[in-house]
Amino acid sequence: MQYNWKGCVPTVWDTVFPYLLSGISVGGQYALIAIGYTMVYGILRLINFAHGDVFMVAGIVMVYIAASGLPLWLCIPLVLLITVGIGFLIERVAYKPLRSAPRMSVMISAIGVSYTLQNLVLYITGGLNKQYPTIPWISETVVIGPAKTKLVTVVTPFLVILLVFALVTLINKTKIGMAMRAVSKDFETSQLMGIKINNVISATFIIGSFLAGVGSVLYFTNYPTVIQTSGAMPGLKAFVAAVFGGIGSIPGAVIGAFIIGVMENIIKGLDVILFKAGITSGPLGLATFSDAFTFALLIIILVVKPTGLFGEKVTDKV
Amino acid sequence: MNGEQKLQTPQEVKNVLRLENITMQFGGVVAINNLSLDVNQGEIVALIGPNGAGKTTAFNCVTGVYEPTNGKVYFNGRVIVANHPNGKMARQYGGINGEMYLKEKPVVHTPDKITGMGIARTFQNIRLFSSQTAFDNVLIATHLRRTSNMLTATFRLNAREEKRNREKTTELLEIVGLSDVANEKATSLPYGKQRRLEIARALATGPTLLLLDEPAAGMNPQETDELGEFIVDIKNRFNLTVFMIEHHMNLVMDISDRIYVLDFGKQIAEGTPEEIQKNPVVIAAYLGVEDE
Amino acid sequence: MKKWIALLLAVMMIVPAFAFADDMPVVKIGVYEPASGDSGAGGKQETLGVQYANAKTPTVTIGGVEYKVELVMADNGSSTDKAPSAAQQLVSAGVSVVLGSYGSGVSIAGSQYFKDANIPAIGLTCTNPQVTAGNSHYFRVCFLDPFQGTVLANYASKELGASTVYCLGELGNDYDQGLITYFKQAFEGLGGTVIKEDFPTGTADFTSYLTNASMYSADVFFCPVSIAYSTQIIQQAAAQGLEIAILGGDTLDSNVVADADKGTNVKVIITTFYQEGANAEFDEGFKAWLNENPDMLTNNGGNDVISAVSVMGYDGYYMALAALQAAGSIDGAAVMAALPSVEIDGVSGHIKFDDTGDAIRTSAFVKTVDTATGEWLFVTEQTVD
Amino acid sequence: MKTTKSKAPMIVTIVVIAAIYAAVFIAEQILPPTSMLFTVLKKGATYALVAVSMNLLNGFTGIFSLGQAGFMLIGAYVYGIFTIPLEARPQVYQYFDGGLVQFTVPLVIAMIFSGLAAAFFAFLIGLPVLRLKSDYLAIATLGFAEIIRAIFQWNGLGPVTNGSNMLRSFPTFNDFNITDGQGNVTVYLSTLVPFIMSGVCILLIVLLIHSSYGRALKAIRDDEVAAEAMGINLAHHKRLAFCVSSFFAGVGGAMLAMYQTTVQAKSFTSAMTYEILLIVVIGGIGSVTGSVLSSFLFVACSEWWLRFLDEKQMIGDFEVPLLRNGFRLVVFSLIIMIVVLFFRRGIMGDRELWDLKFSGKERKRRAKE
Repeated sequence: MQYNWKGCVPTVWDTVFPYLLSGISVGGQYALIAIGYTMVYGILRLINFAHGDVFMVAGIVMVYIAASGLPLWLCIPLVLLITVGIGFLIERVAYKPLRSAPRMSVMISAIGVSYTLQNLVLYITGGLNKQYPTIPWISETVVIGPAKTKLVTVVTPFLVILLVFALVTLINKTKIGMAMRAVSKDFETSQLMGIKINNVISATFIIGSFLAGVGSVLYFTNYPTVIQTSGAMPGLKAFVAAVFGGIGSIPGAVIGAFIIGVMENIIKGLDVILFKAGITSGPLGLATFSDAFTFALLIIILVVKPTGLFGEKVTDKV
Repeated sequence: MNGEQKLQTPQEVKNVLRLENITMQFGGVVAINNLSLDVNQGEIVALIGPNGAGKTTAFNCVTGVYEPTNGKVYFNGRVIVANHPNGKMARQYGGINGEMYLKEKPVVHTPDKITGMGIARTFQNIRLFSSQTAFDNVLIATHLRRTSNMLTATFRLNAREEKRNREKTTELLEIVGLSDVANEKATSLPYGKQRRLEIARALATGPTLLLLDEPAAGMNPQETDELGEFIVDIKNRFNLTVFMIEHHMNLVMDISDRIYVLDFGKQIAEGTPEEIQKNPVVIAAYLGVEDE
Repeated sequence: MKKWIALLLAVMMIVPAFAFADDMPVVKIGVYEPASGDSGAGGKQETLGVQYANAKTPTVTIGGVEYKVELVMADNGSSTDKAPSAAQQLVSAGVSVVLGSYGSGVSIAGSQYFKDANIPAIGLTCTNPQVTAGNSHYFRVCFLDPFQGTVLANYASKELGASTVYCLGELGNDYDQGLITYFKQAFEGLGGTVIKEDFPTGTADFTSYLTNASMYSADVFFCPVSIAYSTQIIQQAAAQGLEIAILGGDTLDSNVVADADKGTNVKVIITTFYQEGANAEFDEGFKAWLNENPDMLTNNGGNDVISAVSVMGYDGYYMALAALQAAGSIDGAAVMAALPSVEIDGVSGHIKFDDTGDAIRTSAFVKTVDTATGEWLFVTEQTVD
Repeated sequence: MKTTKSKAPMIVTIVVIAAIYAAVFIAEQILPPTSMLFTVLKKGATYALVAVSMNLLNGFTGIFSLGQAGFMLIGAYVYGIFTIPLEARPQVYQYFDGGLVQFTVPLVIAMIFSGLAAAFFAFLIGLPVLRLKSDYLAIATLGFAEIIRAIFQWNGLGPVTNGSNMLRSFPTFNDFNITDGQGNVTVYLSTLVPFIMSGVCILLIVLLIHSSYGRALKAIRDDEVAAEAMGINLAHHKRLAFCVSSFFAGVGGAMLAMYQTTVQAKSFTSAMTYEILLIVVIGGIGSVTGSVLSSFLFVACSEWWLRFLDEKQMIGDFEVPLLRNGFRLVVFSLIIMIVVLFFRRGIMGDRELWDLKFSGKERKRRAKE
């Protein structure tokens, strides 16, 4: 089939740039969620299936708090505080009692929490999409090169790098950070060494939820609709990112998230890019596989290099 | 195979297991360093050494749990494990006379294959199937020599085989003296009985070589003595060769034909119990320090 | 203890639920609509029309006996896997006729259950031809997608002067895919070019699809998707400064969509069944009713702008009453037999079924959003020759 | 079985099951066919099979797989593709010129095809992913299910899968009713037949579990290293369990298609897998009886008994607070969390119907233990 293309775009860069921009933005938001996954996994060896839903709940809480008429500068800290509280509570209620249970039980509990949070939000919202409040400044439209976008797109990567820097400093320089590193190396021994395991785990969940809260503000400013299932896909993708980067490694999770975000958007635009590059003569419908691609990547990574880009190899003792 | 071996005269020495230049490295830690040893038909050979000397690692290399960094394992004259590093590490492991193993293909078998060849083992930290009864623990091990496939097993077309396996299991439990607890959960048994059950389970796979990893651990002297008799008894009854790791020196000196001593992954001595008892190196490194 | 609980549960399984009888005999009308999920907002607005009609006319005389009309609601969750149990719920409640659903997919998914139980169903806004084709029990009061697709294609080509249209639909959504297919047929028939892409369910990030549209140099962005996705698309289009018009089908006719477009530069054009102002009496009554019931106002998206789907719900209810009267019985089979010959003068025009059970409709309203006020503006009434 | 020497529990079990089947048959003849009871029984029977197949993996082999929805999807589609009557195809595949497949096969064959197709995909995906450790395996299989969903919705495969549009018009449970010439039903079988289908499949799984292979799988669950040392080929047996489980998940998918009357890839989400997982957990990981019981309980609660929570309820003049759309699911998830946290063994633990002691004497003896 011949297509009648009007206009022409001069360079490959101009074609690819808008997708890169979208990818970096969404990648940064995935990164903030992925850190929560990777830290919890590093310490508890648990895939916290509910983490994506904590992210979604942060969005819903924002919707309701903003609707109550509080000024926005007060809303955001309040949302972060509540999100942190929810993360803390989930750990205490659903994971702590299962500390000595088999890993499968804890994972099932995590799935249960995810199910509960989604249903709770479904009940509260009545199953309808909620409009995320507009946050001034970062919602403004800016023009970068050939693309037009919200300012949040540009802010996100910088904010992510800043937060990761702060987090790495926290982990390397403070006492609680040292305790975290110890616990993630050897759970039992650090317990014997007098580290208050429960405090460390709580701290992990608090940090993870805080970052998920920040991520939710950025994410929903870009894509301003919240529904009970809003957290599921970003959550899964952030998890894939964490695995990709090597689970347990914070820089790994961040780099993995940026890669996933960019790749996903490139796939969405691949038909266009291939066409513009003169490789194909018409659309192939590849955008259909934008989500599937992420999971295919996950399976490939797990099979080829299960430890991810930056993960450490662990040998089981017989 | 058993019938064939019975024909051999006791004087004839036939090699059953040979380790050749086995080295096992975990990261930078060398757990076994160039270990070579032989176990011959009908012998009871003990591998001793202080904790962390690499004894269990040696077992794991033989049974396919670990892939050694370098070296070969022969079973009845056939190579069952072989690996040689390439690249920079190759120079470090130059082979017997310094020449490199060039272009030799590594031989890797999963543990079940090696068990299938006739090597059965027990574990230092007992690994019974916790949710199963003592009877089922042994019965599971008979699965290896099955002739049925999944479909015939599902549709119960293998009734005769199933019956035979159950009879064999009953017999084995009787031999190890656990008939009365056959229907108890394996993990609810006392320690000594669990050890015996592990041996019965290993025997159910139909081995010619039995690897025992600290079979007397946690036993009192009387139990240990009984165990020694028991090991000799099953060795004769099933025409086995036994290779064992043990810390109880009385047991080792009583029943072993030969002993290998390992320290920090290296073999430091080899010989009959009398020789080992007199060996100054062993006394210095092991017996002198750690009296049991 | 455990045994007793088990026994109790077993008893509960066998004993059917008790029904409480009223003085007046009751005829039940099933409302098979999504109250949650992607189409929840639309389903609720459609239900509002039915509820308003029911509030206005709560009784009906059938065969000389006055019956109280009871609405039985079942939430199909906008999803084809929840649809069967919702449909079955209506069937076991003993409804005489079913209204709904918003969304063609769930309508098709529930269809077999109504058929097996000999209960007729009246589709209100499900426009996919598959809903009624080959069925004698499914009727519908709205127009069909082949018609709507043609109207939209004509409008895009003639009024908007488009030669390339970028179409975006949800993967696995019968409505989106069907309407795009018909649009494509019609538009290519007019000599235009159509590029079609799909997004997976649950997508929130449409920025790259919008980029695709401009990369393909499309003149129109056609996205007949559910309200949940269309609001996202419009807002992201605004942020990206999309200069071409967004074209949509009847699903976009909602004040939620209009609100999303308020204050932006994105031009949104849709086809729909009804334009506010066409029937002043209905408009006033409906608005007054909404404002009296805060719950209902919330279900309408927080304000009293009338959505066309509510009108269709209203007309559907009267169609059902007319059928019940014509049948002279509350038996589903009798109502089904009576339906083909029923005609009413509804708010959305005269409704009469053709041989497949579809209302004969010859025109659609084209509306656009006034971005300053967030209200729907009437553009034209489009017919197809 | 062999641990309890007497045959009595076995006989009691058979009698109980026979009684249930008889009760289903009789209930179907005397109760109105529109009763919610039958919906629950049909869906319950379907879910029971899927839950038991998942239990075979998660409970008996110790492989934590979350790919169940994907395999059900394959099964449902294969069933649909091979059974839609030829005359209905132009209608169903209206955007794809009637589709590519232009023949049908008998229903039972189609169901076996469903299972085989699912097992085949399981074999393919099993080659790489079964080597992974528990939680990685879980996430990889979850991802696999998502990929399968996208592939089946892809327009490029439209002539076979009908792309984004649903498959319908294939034989459903109601087609099992025996009718006279006028189309009036004389014998209702629409609930009994799914019970038989599901029952036969579950019986096969139970037979497998109690065979030498089943013992090997349980050994793998208890201790992989020891199992391997006892000569059990891990890769082979895990793959076997994975394929068998997927086979029955595929058959379950075909049954789900019959229950739903339509098939659409979109509805086979990870939420469906989670639902089945929760059924397995509530029933007791490692108990077939538990999975079956909890399937019926779960379906009955979600489709029937707890429905009233979604609507306004009046007791006299008092309006019960909190009740509105969605409340049922909240209550439901709280129940599930309570089970997961406080009754971790579920309804049955790892016991089966035939392990239950029916005489008081024996129960007392057990209580003493």
